[in-house]
Formats: sequence, structure tokens, C-alpha cells
Amino acid sequence: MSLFTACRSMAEWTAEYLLIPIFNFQAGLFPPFSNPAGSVADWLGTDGGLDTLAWTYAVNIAFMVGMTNLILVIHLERKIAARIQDRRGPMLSLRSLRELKEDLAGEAPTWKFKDNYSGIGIIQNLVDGIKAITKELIVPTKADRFLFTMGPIIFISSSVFLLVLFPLSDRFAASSAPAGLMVIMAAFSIAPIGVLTSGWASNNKYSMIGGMRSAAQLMAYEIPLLLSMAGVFLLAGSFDPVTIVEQQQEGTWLFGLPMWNIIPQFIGFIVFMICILAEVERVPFDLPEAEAELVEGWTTEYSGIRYMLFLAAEYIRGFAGAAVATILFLGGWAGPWPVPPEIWFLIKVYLIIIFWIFIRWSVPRIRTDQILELGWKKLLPLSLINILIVILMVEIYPYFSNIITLPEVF
Amino acid sequence: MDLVLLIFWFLASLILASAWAVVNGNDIVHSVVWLATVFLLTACLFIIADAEFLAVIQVLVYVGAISVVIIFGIMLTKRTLKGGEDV
Amino acid sequence: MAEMWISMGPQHPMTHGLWTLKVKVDGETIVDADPELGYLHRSVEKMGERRKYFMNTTLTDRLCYASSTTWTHCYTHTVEELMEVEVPVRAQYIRTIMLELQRLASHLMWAGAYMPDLGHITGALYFWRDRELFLNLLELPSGSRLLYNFIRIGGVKRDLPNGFEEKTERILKLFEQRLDEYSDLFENSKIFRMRTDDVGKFTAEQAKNFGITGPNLRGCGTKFDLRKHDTYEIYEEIDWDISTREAGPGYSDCFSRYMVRIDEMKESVRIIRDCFKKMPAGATLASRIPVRAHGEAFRRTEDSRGEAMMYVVGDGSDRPYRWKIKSPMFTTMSACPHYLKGYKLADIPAIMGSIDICIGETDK
Amino acid sequence: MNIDEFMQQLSSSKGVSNISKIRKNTVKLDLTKEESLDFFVSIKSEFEHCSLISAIDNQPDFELVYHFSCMNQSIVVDDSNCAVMLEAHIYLKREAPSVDSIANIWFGADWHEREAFDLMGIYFIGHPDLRRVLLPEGFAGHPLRKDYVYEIHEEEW
Repeated sequence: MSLFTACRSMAEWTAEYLLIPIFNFQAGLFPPFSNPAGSVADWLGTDGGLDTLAWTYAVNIAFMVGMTNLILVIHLERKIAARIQDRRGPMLSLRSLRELKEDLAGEAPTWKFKDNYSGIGIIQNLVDGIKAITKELIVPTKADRFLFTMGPIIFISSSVFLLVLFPLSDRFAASSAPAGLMVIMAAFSIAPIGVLTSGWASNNKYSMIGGMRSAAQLMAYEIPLLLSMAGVFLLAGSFDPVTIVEQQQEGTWLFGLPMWNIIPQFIGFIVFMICILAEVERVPFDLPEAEAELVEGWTTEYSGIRYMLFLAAEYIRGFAGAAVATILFLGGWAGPWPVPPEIWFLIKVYLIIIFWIFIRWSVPRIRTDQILELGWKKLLPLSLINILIVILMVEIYPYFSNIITLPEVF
Repeated sequence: MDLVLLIFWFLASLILASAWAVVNGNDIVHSVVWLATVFLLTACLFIIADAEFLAVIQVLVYVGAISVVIIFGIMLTKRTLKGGEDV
Repeated sequence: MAEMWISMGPQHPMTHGLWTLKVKVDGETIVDADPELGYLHRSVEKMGERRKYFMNTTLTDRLCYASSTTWTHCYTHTVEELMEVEVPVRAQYIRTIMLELQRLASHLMWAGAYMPDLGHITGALYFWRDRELFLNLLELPSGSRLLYNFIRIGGVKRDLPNGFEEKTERILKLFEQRLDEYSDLFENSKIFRMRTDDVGKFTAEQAKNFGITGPNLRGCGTKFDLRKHDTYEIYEEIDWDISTREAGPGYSDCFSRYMVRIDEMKESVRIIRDCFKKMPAGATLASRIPVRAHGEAFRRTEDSRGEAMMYVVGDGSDRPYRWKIKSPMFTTMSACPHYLKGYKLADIPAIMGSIDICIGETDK
Repeated sequence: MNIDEFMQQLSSSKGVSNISKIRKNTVKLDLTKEESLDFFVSIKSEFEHCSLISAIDNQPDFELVYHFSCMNQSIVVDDSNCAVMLEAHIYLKREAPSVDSIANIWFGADWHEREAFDLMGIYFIGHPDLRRVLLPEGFAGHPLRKDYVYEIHEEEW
């Protein structure tokens, strides 16, 4: 059963017992006029209406799964960073909040220290969110008000859009476009406009330099990124995530292990991992918001929930980037039986994210000229070499394999 | 009226309004952002016409390249920081 | 986009204090720079003229918040020369131990502050974690963690507590292990080398002309250390070497300046160990400390950041007539347009961090 | 060159008087204001480092104390590796406290001269950029002078 069929039956149930009666009741309230509620009830009864309702459910479920993952990713980042840095990280628990209230009220503490603050700290993220919402939204007096508000909208909406684009498995997917991965990359490529406009509109030199760096970085990394993906597309002959993952299961390697794309296209995998790091702007490639020289880069002038949503959107982009890497190179949701494929997919994504967190907290940031040099001089030729290897595999290897029967290595 | 046709007229009028804003904008960066809106809405038109791949490529190529246009807009035009010195 | 002036500071992560660096950038390349001081000016020299000689140690403690003992020592050393006070030998050993512990704490503070400049937050927490160890050690005899006021005119405040030597030895052993561990994370890291190699270069001749001293000069390969070349306390009896590094023939870059400080920390460990070995018993404070002084005295000591100099003129009263402080960072920062020019915007924190700015002593 | 030979050599320079050795490695001398620049140019090869310029208000007149240090061991003290210092005193009249700038000879003297101008009000002729360094622009008076009158400034700082 796929997500869509589940949502379809759910939609049928809700339409029949919940929505149609409500709309009919509304239509009956004002009989003299032609009431739109009645026609909506009629439309919900049709096939198209039920499909639309089912898609709405599917998109919402995928979105909620993505947002839950976001909290987990942020929590993971905080905890792993803390452990790397020899400290404990957030440990706030619900009990400690209750007892903090007692403490503030001046009542005698009825707890022991050790028992009190032993939570795993995940509600720290919620508390931070509440804090950000309650902060004042400051717009600089001399900023360009229109673009200053447009920037976050472009950036955050294009990032949140990513959440419903990638499938967690072939049955758990909100979207099933044949051009699936290209839609993801298109959504990725909208965000730099938001960065540039918000950086420019802040009327601040640091913000503007941050925006310019973001655009320069995008230009240097978008091309090797897409070229390294092109190898996978060539091999699978499709942009569809489902086809790509199925193609990776076809060949076998040593001891009958599936030959995921990471093995024949190792160069492409390296190029892709570096480029996607630059694309989602994580250390060591977080030049647009290099806090050492540009204060906070293009987010310098933002405050409150806008700043918080910028941060959240960056984590969403990170999560989406790791998901794309998993689909392209790590066999997607494939894995041994007892664990469901969705969980396999999330395990692989989280492994990549943990790897990124380790990178983030153990290397310094590199410089603008170095990042451009790396992108244009090293990664671009490497991605072309990767495409060459793939073409050799696709075109020449079958020719030879007809003459000599090789053991099934490739 | 057909729903698809309704959406088409809605999108088309938005495209025309954005295009008008591109031409009549005071500020070059404003114009470029409206241009990006034009491209995005055109991609939506393609989706209505069942040309999804074309829509994706439209976003990837045209909208993605808008940031380059913004850079040229910033770098090649002289702009005064509001209430401040020349940039 | 034409050339533009960017004002970094007074509130900026790069400044490590309160000062402004105005840089003129062409795109991302630095064309010109103009440092501005005075945001932390407390008129220490003027205040010193109103206080008695022994009261001024409170002010010198606050000259540099990262390295207060060395500055108090420089002042007391000058005033002792002015007053012709003989410091007991045990007090000199204790002073040397305290100075080197302070140098370790100061260098660790610098290294911790340098890593976020390069975008490496974890390094800050590692080095500051180790700094806590030395602050604990400094707290044992003096009773405070930041401003010690331990070195007094004529000696030190009190003798070392019981068990100080064992605790120090334990911490030094731990610290040496950790330094070895860090060499993988920092010196052997490719990105760390990319950020620091060939950045912020100046030659030894330039450095001397600019007035740059201390670890920054030794990073150019110049073997000049006042602990050897204008020796004070008991440094000439202790077994240690001047640590020098050079990035190329006669010039330094950020990496050589980083390595000089790491080497200096290792030398400081050696000095402390040797001091404990050779320390005699005896008094810790001179028996006769005059209140009034006449004449003039000039002494220079090797601070954690370079040559600290003080010039005290006494007119026979119990207050200094004129008290002049020379901070090593004051001249080093004045030359920053010269060694910033031509590098990228992202190199500013890397360069200014590597020369170890302390605004407290610079602004006086 | 030994430090004693160096003192011999100094005594023939113009404008120099009262040469004495105040520590084993420090030579103290008095300079006249007019010959100071020539003298400083002549010692640049040995003393490549200008350590400190202190201005003293001696009531009524000013005194400038220059400290130079020799880092390249061209002058030695006996057989130790002690670095030699030169302490030059210049006395200035209160009416016109001005002296030739050495910021073009030693770059390190640049900010020391600015500081002396800022806090003591001594003018350095030929200084490339003589403005206040520690106090804000437009501050009235020079606070390290002994006749500086304390008053509460009503300006924004």
C-alpha cells in the first residue's frame, strides 16, 4: 500500500462522513441563493475531488514527517557538537521546567540536582522556537522594506517546498513527478535569489558581501553538482528517484552486495558531497555567513522568527541534500528485509548528516578565492571525468561483455 | 467556466502585472526580482499545459540564472546606500 | 561595485576587544586599512600619577585581562629598580613560575580566540578548557582567577601553598599530552594550513621597523627574547631555549606565528619544571620596601605578546611623577595597513588574530 | 663593537652631551632639538627598533625620552648576549613644544608620536598623520600635562 492509496481511502472516508455532510449542511442554511458550498460538496464526491483531497493529505503527511525530522536534525547537531567539544549540550527536560517554576516562585526545592536536569534536551528546540517568535521583528530604517520582507519569503518557501519533493520510499512519497530530482534541484536553485535580495535589501555592507559570496559560490558549484548528478541520470536513464534506486539494485558486486552508484561512480560521489555541502552552505563552505569577518553575513539585520526560519530553512536544505545524496549514490531506501525501507532511507540520511556534523565541528572555514578555485579548477574536471567513466560503462562495457564473459564484478 | 481556464487567466494576469513591474520598477534589483516572478509563473503555465519537464528546466535555467543578473545589476550600476555614502 | 570602506568594529567578532578597523576593499581584496583606537581608554597613566606606588599594581593588573601577572610584574620590576629594592631569590623563582603560568594561560586564551576567527569553534572550546587548568593553578597561590595582584613591590604576596608542585606537574603532564593531540587537529589539518600559510606575511626587517616584537618577531626567525637578551628574575639560570619559527627565509606568516606560540608553551612547561627543581627556601618579600622614590627607571620585560616596557619617573614623593607604559600591541597594530594590504577580506581575522591583539593594554 | 667603543663614537656626534651608562646595557645621552634628526638617521643602522617615546611634563618645560633597542647584536656588552639600549633625552620649551618627527625613519615611532601629541601636546614636524590616537577627535586639551584642568565635559562622549 502506497502513501497515496492510504490517503485516497482516508480521503474517501473523510469526504463521505465529514466534509460532504458539512458542506451540504452549509448549503442548506441559505437555500434562496446559489451556494458555493453545495457545488464544493458535489465536487468532493467526484473522482477528481477525492484525488485532490488525497494529494493534500499526502503532502501534509510528508511535510510533517520532514518537519519532525528537522527538529531531530537540529537536536542531533547540538548534541553531537557538544560531545565533540567535550560538553553536554542541551539537557532541558519537562520536569526541569516545572521545577524551574517552583524555583522562581521561591518554593523550597523538592528535587535532587541529578534527577532534575537529566532530560535529553529535545524540548530545548521548542523553547528556542517560542523565544524566537516572541522577539521583535526589526526592520532597519534605511532598508528596502519590500525586498527585506521578500527575501525571507523566497528563501524559506523554496526550502520548505523541498520537504515534499523527495520520497522516503517508493510507496511513501508525496510527489511522483518523472522529473523528480530535477524538481528538487530547481527548488534548490531558487534560494540564492532570496539570499541575494535579503542581503542587498538590508542596506548593510556585510549583508551585501555575504549575498555576493553566496551567488559566487552558487555559480562555482551548481555546474559540478549537476554534472556529477548527470552520471547517475545517464546510468539510470531517468530523473525519477524510484527508477534510480531500482537501477542501483540491479547489478551486484563482491559477495552479492548490490552495486550502488557509490562504487562505480566514486569520483562523482566525492564531487557531489563537496558540492552539496557548498550548496547547503555548511562549514567549511558557509562563506556567506562567515561570522568571523561578516558578523552574520546576509542574515545580519534579521531578527526574531525571521532569523529562526532562516536557520531552520538551512537545516531543511541540509536534510534535503542528504536525502538526494542517499537516493543518487547510496541505494536510496534499499536494505535488508526486517527494517522497513522508509527507516532504511532515514538511517542513511542521518548517517550523512552526522558525517557533515563531524566535518562542521572539526575543520575551519575556507576562503572565497580558495572555494572558487576548488570549484572551477578541481571539481569541474573531476565531474567530467566521472561522466566519461559512466559513458564508458554504458557504451563500451556491454560490447566487451559480449565477447568475453566476465564474472559479475561490474 | 472551466477551472483550468480560470487558473490560466489568473496566472496570465499575474505574469502581465509582474512584467509591467519589471519595466516600470524604479530600482534594478526590484525589477530583477519581478523578472524572476515572471519566469516562475511561466513555469506554472507550463505545468498547466502538462509540460512538467519544461517547467522544471524553466525554473532551473532561468530562475537560477536570475541571481547572476542581480549581481550584474549591483556591480555594474552605481548605487547610493540610503542615507549614506556611495557604495 | 567600486571600492568601499567597511568599518569592522567596535562591535565585531574580529576585534577581540573594542577597536575599529576601517578597511577599504575592492571586491574582496583589501586596498587600504585604518585602525582606530580609544574605545577602551582608561587613562591608566594619568590615574597612576594620583596613586601611591604600591597602589598602582591594581591598575597594572587590569592592563591586559588575559595576561595580568606579566604586566604587574613589569611595573613592580621597574619600581624596584627605581627604589633599589632587592627581591629575595625564592620570590624571584615564584615570580618566574607565575609569569610562565600566566604566559601559558595567555597563549591558550589567544589560541582559543584564534580558532573561531578561522571558523573553528571546537578549537576555542578545547583551548579554553585547557586554560581553565592553568587558571586553577594561578588561583591556588593568589586566590583569584583573572586579576591576581599576586606580585608585589619587593616580592610576592605569599609563599606557594602546599602540594602546588605536584598539582602543577600533574596538569603539565596532561597539557603536554593534549598539545600532541591537537597537532593532528590543527597543524596537520589541510584547511587550517590553507587558511594560515602565506597569509599576513612580513619580513624580519619590516617587523623590526614596524616595532613588532615578541612571538610575532620570533615567527620571522629572529632569535630575540628579552628573557635571554635583557634578562631579569632568574631566567638566565634556567635551562630553556628561545623558540623561533619562520615561514620562509626571514619572513613570517600566520602559521609560523601560530607555531611559535605553541613552541613557547612547550618551553614554558620546561621553565616551570626547572624552576621547581632549582627553587631555594627563604623569604618571599623584601624586608625593607621604601614608599618614596626619586629618579627614573626604565625596564623592559617579555610579555606574552611582545616587549612590555615601563618608564617611571619619581620626584621624591610617594607617587610616580610620570609613568609611561609601552604596550607591544600598540605598535604592532599601527602597522596593520602594511601587512593587511593585498589580502582578502576573510584574511583579516586570520591575520589580526595571529598577532594576538589585546585591547586592554593597547588603549591603556 | 663593544658598548664602550660605541660611547666613544657617540661623543663625536653633533648635538650630543652628557653621555653616560646607566645600566650595563643602556646608554643615556642628551640631545639638542636641532641636531636630533641627523643623529637619529646616523644610529638607524645599529638601532633598528624604536621602542618607546615618552613625553614628560617637567614643569615648566617638556622632556622627550626616546628609547631605541639594538636587536642585531652589532653592539655587544662584554661577552654577554645582552641587547643594548639607547636612551636619548630632548628638552623642549613650553611655548613651542615641537621636534622633528622620526616616523619616516622608524615606522614604529608613528603611533608613539601620535600618542605624545595626543596626551602631552607635543608637535612632531613632518609626521605623516599627526592626529589624536587614544582620545576622540575634538577633545580639548592634553590631559597628561600637569596644568591640565579637570572639568566635566558636556559633549557626547
